[in-house]
Amino acid sequence: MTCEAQEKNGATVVSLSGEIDLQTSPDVRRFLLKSLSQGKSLVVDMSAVGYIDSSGIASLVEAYQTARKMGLRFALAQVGPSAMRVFQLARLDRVFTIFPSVDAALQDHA
Amino acid sequence: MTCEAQEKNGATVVSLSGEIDLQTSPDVRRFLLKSLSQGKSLVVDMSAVGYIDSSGIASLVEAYQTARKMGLRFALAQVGPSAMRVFQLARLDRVFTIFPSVDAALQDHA
Amino acid sequence: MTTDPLSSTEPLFALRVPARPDRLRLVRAAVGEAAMLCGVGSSWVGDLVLAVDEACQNVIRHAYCGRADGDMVIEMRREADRLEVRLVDFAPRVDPSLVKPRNLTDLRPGGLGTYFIRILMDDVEFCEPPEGAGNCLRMTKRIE
Amino acid sequence: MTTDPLSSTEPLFALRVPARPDRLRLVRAAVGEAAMLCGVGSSWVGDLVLAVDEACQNVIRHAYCGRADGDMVIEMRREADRLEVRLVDFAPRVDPSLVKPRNLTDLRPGGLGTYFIRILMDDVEFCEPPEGAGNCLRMTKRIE
Ligand SMILES: Nc1ncnc2c1ncn2[C@@H]1O[C@H](COP(=O)(O)OP(=O)(O)O)[C@@H](O)[C@H]1O
Ligand SMILES: Nc1ncnc2c1ncn2[C@@H]1O[C@H](COP(=O)(O)OP(=O)(O)O)[C@@H](O)[C@H]1O
Repeated sequence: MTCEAQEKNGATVVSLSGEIDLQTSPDVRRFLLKSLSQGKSLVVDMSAVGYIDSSGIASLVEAYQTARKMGLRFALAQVGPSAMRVFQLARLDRVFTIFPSVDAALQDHA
Repeated sequence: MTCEAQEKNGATVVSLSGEIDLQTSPDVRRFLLKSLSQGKSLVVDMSAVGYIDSSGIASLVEAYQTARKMGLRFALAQVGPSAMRVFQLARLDRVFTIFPSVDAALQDHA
Repeated sequence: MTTDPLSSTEPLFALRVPARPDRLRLVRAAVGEAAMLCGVGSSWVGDLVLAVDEACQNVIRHAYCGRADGDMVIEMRREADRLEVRLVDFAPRVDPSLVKPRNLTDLRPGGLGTYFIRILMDDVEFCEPPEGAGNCLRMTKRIE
Repeated sequence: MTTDPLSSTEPLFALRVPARPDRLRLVRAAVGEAAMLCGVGSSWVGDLVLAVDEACQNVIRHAYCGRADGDMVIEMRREADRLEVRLVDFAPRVDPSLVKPRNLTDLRPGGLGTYFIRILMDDVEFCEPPEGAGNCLRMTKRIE
Protein backbone atom coordinates (compact mmCIF):
# COMPACT_ATOMS: atom_id res chain seq x y z
CA MET A 1 0.00 0.00 0.00
CA THR A 2 1.39 3.39 -0.99
CA CYS A 3 -0.06 6.92 -0.69
CA GLU A 4 1.26 9.77 -2.83
CA ALA A 5 0.19 13.40 -3.02
CA GLN A 6 0.74 16.03 -5.66
CA GLU A 7 -0.59 19.52 -6.37
CA LYS A 8 -2.60 19.89 -9.57
CA ASN A 9 -4.71 22.89 -10.67
CA GLY A 10 -4.76 24.18 -7.08
CA ALA A 11 -6.12 20.90 -5.69
CA THR A 12 -4.34 18.11 -3.87
CA VAL A 13 -4.46 14.81 -5.75
CA VAL A 14 -3.80 11.80 -3.56
CA SER A 15 -3.07 8.51 -5.36
CA LEU A 16 -3.72 5.39 -3.33
CA SER A 17 -2.28 2.13 -4.52
CA GLY A 18 -2.61 -1.44 -3.24
CA GLU A 19 -4.98 -3.02 -0.74
CA ILE A 20 -6.71 -0.89 1.90
CA ASP A 21 -7.50 -3.09 4.88
CA LEU A 22 -7.30 -3.11 8.66
CA GLN A 23 -3.49 -3.17 8.40
CA THR A 24 -3.10 -0.26 6.00
CA SER A 25 -6.18 1.91 6.56
CA PRO A 26 -4.66 3.81 9.54
CA ASP A 27 -1.90 5.04 7.19
CA VAL A 28 -4.47 6.02 4.56
CA ARG A 29 -6.50 7.90 7.16
CA ARG A 30 -3.46 9.81 8.43
CA PHE A 31 -2.31 10.60 4.90
CA LEU A 32 -5.70 11.92 3.80
CA LEU A 33 -6.13 14.08 6.92
CA LYS A 34 -2.60 15.46 6.54
CA SER A 35 -3.31 16.25 2.89
CA LEU A 36 -6.49 18.10 3.85
CA SER A 37 -4.50 20.24 6.28
CA GLN A 38 -3.04 21.96 3.15
CA GLY A 39 -6.47 23.62 2.94
CA LYS A 40 -7.08 22.62 -0.69
CA SER A 41 -9.72 20.57 -2.49
CA LEU A 42 -8.89 16.88 -2.37
CA VAL A 43 -9.17 14.39 -5.24
CA VAL A 44 -8.44 10.76 -4.36
CA ASP A 45 -7.24 8.68 -7.31
CA MET A 46 -8.54 5.17 -6.59
CA SER A 47 -7.44 3.55 -9.87
CA ALA A 48 -4.70 1.42 -8.30
CA VAL A 49 -6.73 0.28 -5.29
CA GLY A 50 -7.27 -3.45 -5.71
CA TYR A 51 -9.15 -4.01 -2.47
CA ILE A 52 -10.95 -1.96 0.16
CA ASP A 53 -12.77 -3.16 3.26
CA SER A 54 -14.95 -1.46 5.89
CA SER A 55 -11.92 -0.01 7.66
CA GLY A 56 -10.75 1.57 4.40
CA ILE A 57 -14.26 2.93 3.85
CA ALA A 58 -14.13 4.38 7.36
CA SER A 59 -10.90 6.25 6.51
CA LEU A 60 -12.50 7.74 3.39
CA VAL A 61 -15.67 8.68 5.26
CA GLU A 62 -13.64 10.41 7.95
CA ALA A 63 -11.65 12.37 5.36
CA TYR A 64 -14.89 13.27 3.56
CA GLN A 65 -16.47 14.56 6.76
CA THR A 66 -13.34 16.48 7.72
CA ALA A 67 -13.24 18.11 4.27
CA ARG A 68 -16.87 19.18 4.61
CA LYS A 69 -16.24 20.68 8.03
CA MET A 70 -13.33 22.63 6.55
CA GLY A 71 -15.47 23.76 3.61
CA LEU A 72 -13.27 21.87 1.14
CA ARG A 73 -14.32 19.74 -1.78
CA PHE A 74 -13.66 16.01 -1.60
CA ALA A 75 -13.94 13.75 -4.63
CA LEU A 76 -12.96 10.26 -5.68
CA ALA A 77 -11.70 9.48 -9.17
CA GLN A 78 -11.40 6.30 -11.24
CA VAL A 79 -12.88 3.90 -8.74
CA GLY A 80 -12.21 0.32 -9.93
CA PRO A 81 -14.95 -2.33 -10.00
CA SER A 82 -13.97 -4.01 -6.74
CA ALA A 83 -13.93 -0.77 -4.72
CA MET A 84 -17.12 0.40 -6.45
CA ARG A 85 -18.84 -2.80 -5.39
CA VAL A 86 -17.97 -2.03 -1.76
CA PHE A 87 -19.16 1.59 -2.07
CA GLN A 88 -22.45 0.34 -3.49
CA LEU A 89 -22.88 -2.20 -0.70
CA ALA A 90 -22.33 0.61 1.83
CA ARG A 91 -24.59 2.95 -0.22
CA LEU A 92 -21.72 5.40 -0.37
CA ASP A 93 -21.80 5.64 -4.15
CA ARG A 94 -24.55 8.21 -3.56
CA VAL A 95 -22.66 10.04 -0.81
CA PHE A 96 -19.23 10.41 -2.38
CA THR A 97 -18.73 12.47 -5.51
CA ILE A 98 -17.14 10.06 -7.96
CA PHE A 99 -15.50 11.04 -11.28
CA PRO A 100 -14.38 8.76 -14.09
CA SER A 101 -10.90 10.37 -14.12
CA VAL A 102 -8.69 12.68 -12.08
CA ASP A 103 -8.89 15.25 -14.88
CA ALA A 104 -12.69 15.24 -14.80
CA ALA A 105 -12.55 15.75 -11.05
CA LEU A 106 -10.09 18.65 -11.40
CA GLN A 107 -12.21 20.32 -14.08
CA ASP A 108 -15.18 20.20 -11.79
CA HIS A 109 -13.15 21.69 -8.95
CA ALA A 110 -11.88 24.55 -11.10
CA MET B 1 -3.91 -21.95 -17.18
CA THR B 2 -4.68 -21.77 -20.89
CA CYS B 3 -2.88 -23.21 -23.94
CA GLU B 4 -3.47 -21.79 -27.41
CA ALA B 5 -1.94 -22.76 -30.76
CA GLN B 6 -1.71 -20.90 -34.04
CA GLU B 7 0.14 -21.39 -37.32
CA LYS B 8 2.69 -18.69 -38.15
CA ASN B 9 5.29 -18.73 -40.94
CA GLY B 10 4.91 -22.50 -41.25
CA ALA B 11 5.61 -23.09 -37.57
CA THR B 12 3.22 -23.83 -34.72
CA VAL B 13 3.23 -21.13 -32.04
CA VAL B 14 1.84 -22.29 -28.70
CA SER B 15 1.03 -19.59 -26.16
CA LEU B 16 0.94 -20.74 -22.56
CA SER B 17 -0.68 -18.51 -19.98
CA GLY B 18 -1.02 -18.80 -16.21
CA GLU B 19 0.69 -21.02 -13.66
CA ILE B 20 2.21 -24.34 -14.74
CA ASP B 21 2.24 -26.66 -11.75
CA LEU B 22 1.41 -30.23 -10.79
CA GLN B 23 -2.27 -29.50 -11.42
CA THR B 24 -1.90 -27.97 -14.87
CA SER B 25 1.29 -29.50 -16.31
CA PRO B 26 -0.45 -32.67 -17.60
CA ASP B 27 -2.62 -30.42 -19.81
CA VAL B 28 0.44 -28.51 -21.00
CA ARG B 29 2.24 -31.76 -21.79
CA ARG B 30 -0.71 -33.13 -23.77
CA PHE B 31 -1.16 -29.85 -25.64
CA LEU B 32 2.52 -29.59 -26.62
CA LEU B 33 2.69 -33.22 -27.81
CA LYS B 34 -0.53 -32.80 -29.80
CA SER B 35 0.86 -29.63 -31.39
CA LEU B 36 4.05 -31.46 -32.37
CA SER B 37 1.97 -34.11 -34.11
CA GLN B 38 1.29 -31.42 -36.78
CA GLY B 39 4.87 -32.11 -37.85
CA LYS B 40 5.94 -28.45 -37.74
CA SER B 41 8.57 -26.52 -35.82
CA LEU B 42 7.28 -25.47 -32.41
CA VAL B 43 7.70 -22.09 -30.72
CA VAL B 44 6.39 -21.82 -27.16
CA ASP B 45 5.45 -18.29 -26.13
CA MET B 46 6.17 -18.17 -22.39
CA SER B 47 5.44 -14.46 -21.87
CA ALA B 48 2.22 -15.03 -19.89
CA VAL B 49 3.57 -17.83 -17.69
CA GLY B 50 3.70 -16.47 -14.16
CA TYR B 51 4.95 -19.61 -12.49
CA ILE B 52 6.52 -22.90 -13.46
CA ASP B 53 7.66 -25.76 -11.22
CA SER B 54 9.56 -29.00 -11.82
CA SER B 55 6.49 -30.73 -13.24
CA GLY B 56 6.06 -27.92 -15.78
CA ILE B 57 9.76 -28.20 -16.63
CA ALA B 58 9.24 -31.94 -17.15
CA SER B 59 6.46 -31.23 -19.67
CA LEU B 60 8.70 -28.88 -21.62
CA VAL B 61 11.63 -31.32 -21.54
CA GLU B 62 9.42 -34.10 -22.82
CA ALA B 63 8.13 -31.94 -25.67
CA TYR B 64 11.70 -30.87 -26.46
CA GLN B 65 12.89 -34.48 -26.61
CA THR B 66 9.91 -35.54 -28.71
CA ALA B 67 10.59 -32.70 -31.17
CA ARG B 68 14.22 -33.77 -31.50
CA LYS B 69 13.23 -37.36 -32.16
CA MET B 70 10.86 -36.13 -34.85
CA GLY B 71 13.58 -33.93 -36.33
CA LEU B 72 11.59 -30.77 -35.54
CA ARG B 73 12.84 -27.54 -34.06
CA PHE B 74 11.70 -26.58 -30.59
CA ALA B 75 12.19 -23.10 -29.18
CA LEU B 76 10.97 -21.00 -26.29
CA ALA B 77 10.21 -17.30 -26.64
CA GLN B 78 9.87 -14.43 -24.19
CA VAL B 79 10.60 -16.30 -21.02
CA GLY B 80 9.70 -14.09 -18.03
CA PRO B 81 12.05 -13.63 -15.08
CA SER B 82 10.36 -16.15 -12.79
CA ALA B 83 10.40 -18.98 -15.37
CA MET B 84 13.95 -18.04 -16.41
CA ARG B 85 15.05 -18.37 -12.81
CA VAL B 86 13.69 -21.93 -12.74
CA PHE B 87 15.36 -22.80 -16.08
CA GLN B 88 18.65 -21.51 -14.72
CA LEU B 89 18.30 -23.51 -11.51
CA ALA B 90 17.71 -26.63 -13.63
CA ARG B 91 20.57 -25.61 -16.02
CA LEU B 92 18.05 -25.78 -18.85
CA ASP B 93 18.79 -22.25 -20.04
CA ARG B 94 21.70 -23.88 -21.90
CA VAL B 95 19.62 -26.79 -23.23
CA PHE B 96 16.57 -24.96 -24.55
CA THR B 97 16.86 -22.50 -27.40
CA ILE B 98 15.39 -19.30 -25.99
CA PHE B 99 14.48 -16.23 -28.04
CA PRO B 100 13.57 -12.76 -26.79
CA SER B 101 10.37 -12.75 -28.89
CA VAL B 102 8.16 -15.05 -30.93
CA ASP B 103 9.14 -13.12 -34.07
CA ALA B 104 12.84 -13.68 -33.42
CA ALA B 105 12.16 -17.38 -32.97
CA LEU B 106 10.15 -17.53 -36.22
CA GLN B 107 12.87 -15.71 -38.17
CA ASP B 108 15.39 -18.26 -36.96
CA HIS B 109 13.10 -21.11 -37.99
CA ALA B 110 12.59 -19.69 -41.47
CA MET C 1 -7.83 -38.69 -7.92
CA THR C 2 -11.35 -37.86 -9.08
CA THR C 3 -11.85 -35.76 -12.17
CA ASP C 4 -14.21 -33.18 -10.70
CA PRO C 5 -12.98 -33.03 -7.14
CA LEU C 6 -15.18 -30.19 -5.99
CA SER C 7 -18.63 -31.17 -7.11
CA SER C 8 -19.76 -32.22 -3.65
CA THR C 9 -18.83 -32.12 0.01
CA GLU C 10 -15.18 -31.76 0.81
CA PRO C 11 -12.78 -29.78 2.95
CA LEU C 12 -10.91 -26.97 1.18
CA PHE C 13 -8.50 -25.81 3.88
CA ALA C 14 -8.02 -24.90 7.52
CA LEU C 15 -5.76 -21.94 8.24
CA ARG C 16 -4.54 -20.91 11.69
CA VAL C 17 -2.97 -17.47 12.04
CA PRO C 18 -2.29 -15.01 14.84
CA ALA C 19 -5.34 -12.70 14.99
CA ARG C 20 -3.52 -9.61 13.71
CA PRO C 21 -4.18 -7.11 10.92
CA ASP C 22 -1.00 -8.03 9.06
CA ARG C 23 -2.28 -11.58 8.53
CA LEU C 24 -5.43 -10.51 6.67
CA ARG C 25 -3.79 -10.45 3.23
CA LEU C 26 -2.80 -14.06 3.73
CA VAL C 27 -6.32 -14.98 4.82
CA ARG C 28 -7.82 -13.24 1.79
CA ALA C 29 -5.40 -14.99 -0.56
CA ALA C 30 -6.29 -18.41 0.85
CA VAL C 31 -10.04 -17.76 0.82
CA GLY C 32 -9.87 -16.41 -2.73
CA GLU C 33 -7.87 -19.35 -4.09
CA ALA C 34 -10.12 -21.88 -2.35
CA ALA C 35 -13.27 -20.23 -3.69
CA MET C 36 -11.83 -20.36 -7.22
CA LEU C 37 -11.67 -24.14 -6.90
CA CYS C 38 -15.47 -24.19 -6.93
CA GLY C 39 -15.75 -22.65 -10.37
CA VAL C 40 -17.39 -19.42 -9.26
CA GLY C 41 -16.92 -16.03 -10.92
CA SER C 42 -14.54 -13.37 -9.69
CA SER C 43 -17.24 -11.08 -8.28
CA TRP C 44 -18.68 -13.96 -6.24
CA VAL C 45 -15.15 -14.64 -4.96
CA GLY C 46 -14.64 -10.95 -4.15
CA ASP C 47 -17.85 -10.85 -2.10
CA LEU C 48 -16.89 -13.97 -0.13
CA VAL C 49 -13.37 -12.65 0.51
CA LEU C 50 -14.78 -9.36 1.82
CA ALA C 51 -17.23 -11.10 4.15
CA VAL C 52 -14.55 -13.37 5.63
CA ASP C 53 -12.12 -10.47 5.98
CA GLU C 54 -14.76 -8.46 7.87
CA ALA C 55 -15.46 -11.37 10.19
CA CYS C 56 -11.72 -11.74 10.89
CA GLN C 57 -11.43 -8.02 11.57
CA ASN C 58 -14.16 -8.31 14.15
CA VAL C 59 -12.31 -11.14 15.86
CA ILE C 60 -9.15 -9.02 15.94
CA ARG C 61 -10.79 -5.79 17.10
CA HIS C 62 -13.73 -6.95 19.19
CA ALA C 63 -13.36 -10.57 20.34
CA TYR C 64 -9.69 -10.09 21.27
CA CYS C 65 -10.15 -6.34 21.97
CA GLY C 66 -6.90 -5.58 20.09
CA ARG C 67 -4.81 -8.02 22.17
CA ALA C 68 -2.25 -9.46 19.75
CA ASP C 69 -1.60 -12.85 21.31
CA GLY C 70 -4.62 -14.88 20.23
CA ASP C 71 -5.04 -17.07 17.15
CA MET C 72 -7.90 -17.51 14.75
CA VAL C 73 -8.70 -20.46 12.52
CA ILE C 74 -10.45 -20.09 9.18
CA GLU C 75 -11.91 -23.31 7.86
CA MET C 76 -13.52 -23.58 4.46
CA ARG C 77 -15.38 -26.48 2.99
CA ARG C 78 -17.68 -27.14 0.12
CA GLU C 79 -21.06 -28.55 1.21
CA ALA C 80 -22.97 -29.57 -1.92
CA ASP C 81 -24.16 -26.26 -3.43
CA ARG C 82 -22.70 -24.05 -0.69
CA LEU C 83 -19.38 -22.82 0.53
CA GLU C 84 -19.13 -22.94 4.29
CA VAL C 85 -16.66 -20.88 6.29
CA ARG C 86 -16.06 -21.36 9.99
CA LEU C 87 -14.12 -18.74 11.89
CA VAL C 88 -12.92 -19.94 15.28
CA ASP C 89 -11.23 -17.82 17.93
CA PHE C 90 -9.92 -18.45 21.44
CA ALA C 91 -11.25 -15.25 22.99
CA PRO C 92 -13.86 -14.99 25.79
CA ARG C 93 -17.39 -16.00 24.77
CA VAL C 94 -19.17 -13.24 22.81
CA ASP C 95 -22.83 -12.34 23.32
CA PRO C 96 -24.27 -12.76 19.78
CA SER C 97 -27.04 -10.24 20.46
CA LEU C 98 -24.39 -7.50 20.69
CA VAL C 99 -23.02 -8.30 17.25
CA LYS C 100 -25.13 -6.18 14.95
CA PRO C 101 -24.79 -3.59 12.20
CA ARG C 102 -25.51 0.07 12.77
CA ASN C 103 -28.13 2.03 10.88
CA LEU C 104 -26.66 2.73 7.43
CA THR C 105 -28.42 6.06 7.02
CA ASP C 106 -26.35 7.39 9.90
CA LEU C 107 -23.12 8.33 8.03
CA ARG C 108 -20.11 7.80 10.24
CA PRO C 109 -16.86 5.93 10.01
CA GLY C 110 -17.25 2.34 11.20
CA GLY C 111 -20.08 -0.08 11.85
CA LEU C 112 -20.21 -1.63 8.38
CA GLY C 113 -18.50 -4.98 8.97
CA THR C 114 -21.42 -7.02 10.27
CA TYR C 115 -23.68 -5.41 7.67
CA PHE C 116 -21.37 -6.54 4.84
CA ILE C 117 -21.23 -10.04 6.28
CA ARG C 118 -25.02 -10.30 6.49
CA ILE C 119 -25.75 -9.09 2.98
CA LEU C 120 -22.91 -11.02 1.32
CA MET C 121 -23.48 -14.40 2.98
CA ASP C 122 -26.65 -16.50 2.87
CA ASP C 123 -26.42 -17.70 6.46
CA VAL C 124 -24.46 -16.36 9.41
CA GLU C 125 -24.66 -17.72 12.95
CA PHE C 126 -22.55 -18.35 15.98
CA CYS C 127 -22.31 -22.08 16.57
CA GLU C 128 -20.85 -24.29 19.30
CA PRO C 129 -17.05 -23.77 19.20
CA PRO C 130 -14.71 -26.78 19.26
CA GLU C 131 -13.32 -27.90 22.63
CA GLY C 132 -10.91 -25.28 23.96
CA ALA C 133 -12.01 -22.53 21.56
CA GLY C 134 -13.89 -19.32 22.40
CA ASN C 135 -16.28 -18.64 19.55
CA CYS C 136 -17.21 -20.11 16.22
CA LEU C 137 -18.91 -18.04 13.54
CA ARG C 138 -20.38 -20.17 10.77
CA MET C 139 -21.14 -18.53 7.44
CA THR C 140 -22.41 -20.09 4.23
CA LYS C 141 -22.83 -18.75 0.72
CA ARG C 142 -24.69 -20.48 -2.06
CA ILE C 143 -22.57 -21.26 -5.11
CA GLU C 144 -23.95 -19.70 -8.28
CA MET D 1 0.14 -4.56 18.88
CA THR D 2 3.85 -4.09 18.37
CA THR D 3 5.14 -1.81 15.61
CA ASP D 4 7.56 -4.28 13.98
CA PRO D 5 5.80 -7.57 14.58
CA LEU D 6 8.13 -9.72 12.54
CA SER D 7 11.58 -8.80 13.78
CA SER D 8 12.00 -11.96 15.80
CA THR D 9 10.54 -15.36 16.50
CA GLU D 10 6.87 -15.80 15.78
CA PRO D 11 4.41 -18.08 14.04
CA LEU D 12 3.22 -16.93 10.62
CA PHE D 13 0.55 -19.52 9.81
CA ALA D 14 -0.37 -23.19 9.81
CA LEU D 15 -2.34 -24.41 6.81
CA ARG D 16 -3.97 -27.81 6.52
CA VAL D 17 -5.14 -28.94 3.07
CA PRO D 18 -5.95 -32.20 1.32
CA ALA D 19 -2.72 -33.36 -0.36
CA ARG D 20 -3.89 -32.77 -3.91
CA PRO D 21 -2.48 -30.89 -6.91
CA ASP D 22 -5.41 -28.47 -7.02
CA ARG D 23 -4.51 -27.12 -3.57
CA LEU D 24 -0.99 -26.05 -4.55
CA ARG D 25 -2.03 -22.58 -5.75
CA LEU D 26 -3.54 -21.94 -2.34
CA VAL D 27 -0.37 -23.17 -0.62
CA ARG D 28 1.80 -20.94 -2.81
CA ALA D 29 -0.40 -17.93 -2.14
CA ALA D 30 -0.18 -18.42 1.62
CA VAL D 31 3.58 -19.03 1.61
CA GLY D 32 4.16 -16.00 -0.62
CA GLU D 33 2.05 -13.65 1.52
CA ALA D 34 3.66 -14.88 4.73
CA ALA D 35 7.17 -14.44 3.33
CA MET D 36 6.32 -10.87 2.31
CA LEU D 37 5.63 -10.11 5.97
CA CYS D 38 9.36 -10.54 6.62
CA GLY D 39 10.39 -7.70 4.33
CA VAL D 40 12.21 -9.87 1.80
CA GLY D 41 12.43 -9.18 -1.94
CA SER D 42 10.23 -10.81 -4.54
CA SER D 43 12.93 -13.13 -5.93
CA TRP D 44 13.64 -14.44 -2.43
CA VAL D 45 9.91 -15.03 -2.03
CA GLY D 46 9.74 -16.77 -5.41
CA ASP D 47 12.54 -19.14 -4.45
CA LEU D 48 10.90 -20.03 -1.14
CA VAL D 49 7.51 -20.58 -2.80
CA LEU D 50 9.08 -22.92 -5.37
CA ALA D 51 10.89 -24.95 -2.72
CA VAL D 52 7.74 -25.40 -0.61
CA ASP D 53 5.66 -26.24 -3.68
CA GLU D 54 8.18 -28.93 -4.68
CA ALA D 55 8.14 -30.41 -1.19
CA CYS D 56 4.33 -30.51 -1.27
CA GLN D 57 4.37 -32.16 -4.70
CA ASN D 58 6.60 -34.87 -3.30
CA VAL D 59 4.16 -35.48 -0.47
CA ILE D 60 1.32 -35.76 -2.96
CA ARG D 61 3.14 -37.97 -5.49
CA HIS D 62 5.52 -40.00 -3.39
CA ALA D 63 4.54 -40.04 0.30
CA TYR D 64 0.85 -40.61 -0.51
CA CYS D 65 1.62 -42.37 -3.85
CA GLY D 66 -1.14 -40.37 -5.55
CA ARG D 67 -3.84 -41.40 -3.05
CA ALA D 68 -6.12 -38.39 -2.71
CA ASP D 69 -7.42 -38.87 0.81
CA GLY D 70 -4.52 -37.65 2.97
CA ASP D 71 -3.89 -34.17 4.33
CA MET D 72 -0.75 -32.12 4.59
CA VAL D 73 0.03 -29.27 6.96
CA ILE D 74 2.34 -26.41 6.03
CA GLU D 75 3.57 -24.42 9.00
CA MET D 76 5.67 -21.32 8.64
CA ARG D 77 7.40 -19.32 11.35
CA ARG D 78 10.02 -16.68 11.59
CA GLU D 79 12.96 -17.76 13.76
CA ALA D 80 15.21 -14.74 14.24
CA ASP D 81 17.04 -14.36 10.90
CA ARG D 82 15.42 -17.40 9.25
CA LEU D 83 12.13 -18.51 7.87
CA GLU D 84 11.27 -22.02 8.91
CA VAL D 85 8.76 -24.19 7.06
CA ARG D 86 7.54 -27.52 8.37
CA LEU D 87 5.64 -29.81 6.06
CA VAL D 88 3.78 -32.56 7.87
CA ASP D 89 1.96 -35.47 6.25
CA PHE D 90 0.02 -38.48 7.55
CA ALA D 91 1.46 -41.02 5.11
CA PRO D 92 3.58 -44.05 6.02
CA ARG D 93 7.09 -43.25 7.30
CA VAL D 94 9.48 -42.36 4.45
CA ASP D 95 13.11 -43.55 4.32
CA PRO D 96 15.04 -40.24 4.04
CA SER D 97 17.94 -41.92 2.24
CA LEU D 98 15.64 -42.58 -0.73
CA VAL D 99 14.76 -38.92 -1.09
CA LYS D 100 17.47 -37.56 -3.32
CA PRO D 101 17.89 -35.65 -6.58
CA ARG D 102 18.95 -37.31 -9.83
CA ASN D 103 22.07 -36.36 -11.74
CA LEU D 104 21.29 -33.08 -13.50
CA THR D 105 23.49 -33.85 -16.51
CA ASP D 106 21.14 -36.69 -17.36
CA LEU D 107 18.42 -34.77 -19.26
CA ARG D 108 15.06 -36.37 -18.69
CA PRO D 109 11.67 -35.22 -17.49
CA GLY D 110 11.41 -35.39 -13.70
CA GLY D 111 13.79 -35.70 -10.78
CA LEU D 112 14.28 -31.96 -10.16
CA GLY D 113 12.11 -31.39 -7.10
CA THR D 114 14.50 -32.43 -4.33
CA TYR D 115 17.33 -30.68 -6.18
CA PHE D 116 15.40 -27.38 -6.20
CA ILE D 117 14.60 -27.77 -2.52
CA ARG D 118 18.25 -28.35 -1.61
CA ILE D 119 19.68 -25.44 -3.54
CA LEU D 120 16.93 -22.98 -2.60
CA MET D 121 16.80 -23.68 1.14
CA ASP D 122 19.66 -23.38 3.64
CA ASP D 123 18.71 -26.45 5.66
CA VAL D 124 16.46 -29.39 4.82
CA GLU D 125 15.91 -32.39 7.07
CA PHE D 126 13.26 -34.86 8.10
CA CYS D 127 12.50 -34.33 11.77
CA GLU D 128 10.36 -36.13 14.33
CA PRO D 129 6.71 -35.73 13.21
CA PRO D 130 4.05 -34.65 15.71
CA GLU D 131 2.00 -37.36 17.43
CA GLY D 132 -0.25 -39.08 14.88
CA ALA D 133 1.55 -37.69 11.80
CA GLY D 134 3.65 -39.64 9.29
CA ASN D 135 6.53 -37.41 8.25
CA CYS D 136 7.80 -33.93 8.97
CA LEU D 137 10.16 -32.16 6.58
CA ARG D 138 11.78 -29.10 8.14
CA MET D 139 13.28 -26.49 5.83
CA THR D 140 14.84 -23.16 6.71
CA LYS D 141 15.98 -20.24 4.61
CA ARG D 142 18.05 -17.33 5.84
CA ILE D 143 16.36 -13.95 5.45
CA GLU D 144 18.42 -11.54 3.37
N1 LIG E 1 -16.45 -11.05 16.82
C1 LIG E 1 -17.03 -10.13 17.61
N2 LIG E 1 -16.88 -10.20 18.96
C2 LIG E 1 -17.45 -9.28 19.76
N3 LIG E 1 -18.19 -8.25 19.30
C3 LIG E 1 -18.38 -8.11 17.99
C4 LIG E 1 -17.82 -9.04 17.08
N4 LIG E 1 -18.18 -8.66 15.84
C5 LIG E 1 -18.92 -7.55 15.96
N5 LIG E 1 -19.06 -7.19 17.26
C6 LIG E 1 -19.86 -6.05 17.79
O1 LIG E 1 -20.73 -5.58 16.75
C7 LIG E 1 -20.51 -4.21 16.46
C8 LIG E 1 -20.68 -3.93 14.98
O2 LIG E 1 -19.59 -4.49 14.27
P1 LIG E 1 -19.25 -3.99 12.81
O3 LIG E 1 -20.51 -3.91 12.04
O4 LIG E 1 -18.21 -4.88 12.27
O5 LIG E 1 -18.71 -2.50 12.94
P2 LIG E 1 -17.51 -1.91 13.79
O6 LIG E 1 -16.60 -3.04 14.04
O7 LIG E 1 -16.94 -0.86 12.93
O8 LIG E 1 -18.13 -1.37 15.05
C9 LIG E 1 -19.11 -3.92 16.97
O9 LIG E 1 -18.92 -2.58 17.31
C10 LIG E 1 -19.00 -4.86 18.17
O10 LIG E 1 -19.55 -4.28 19.30
N1 LIG F 1 8.08 -36.94 0.35
C1 LIG F 1 8.63 -38.04 -0.23
N2 LIG F 1 8.26 -39.28 0.15
C2 LIG F 1 8.80 -40.36 -0.43
N3 LIG F 1 9.72 -40.33 -1.40
C3 LIG F 1 10.13 -39.13 -1.84
C4 LIG F 1 9.61 -37.92 -1.27
N4 LIG F 1 10.21 -36.89 -1.91
C5 LIG F 1 11.05 -37.43 -2.82
N5 LIG F 1 11.02 -38.77 -2.79
C6 LIG F 1 11.85 -39.68 -3.60
O1 LIG F 1 12.92 -38.93 -4.16
C7 LIG F 1 12.91 -39.01 -5.61
C8 LIG F 1 13.36 -37.69 -6.21
O2 LIG F 1 12.34 -36.72 -6.03
P1 LIG F 1 12.30 -35.42 -6.93
O3 LIG F 1 13.69 -34.87 -7.00
O4 LIG F 1 11.28 -34.52 -6.38
O5 LIG F 1 11.95 -35.91 -8.41
P2 LIG F 1 10.69 -36.73 -8.95
O6 LIG F 1 9.61 -36.52 -7.94
O7 LIG F 1 10.39 -36.11 -10.26
O8 LIG F 1 11.17 -38.15 -9.05
C9 LIG F 1 11.49 -39.40 -5.98
O9 LIG F 1 11.43 -40.08 -7.19
C10 LIG F 1 11.08 -40.28 -4.79
O10 LIG F 1 11.53 -41.58 -4.97
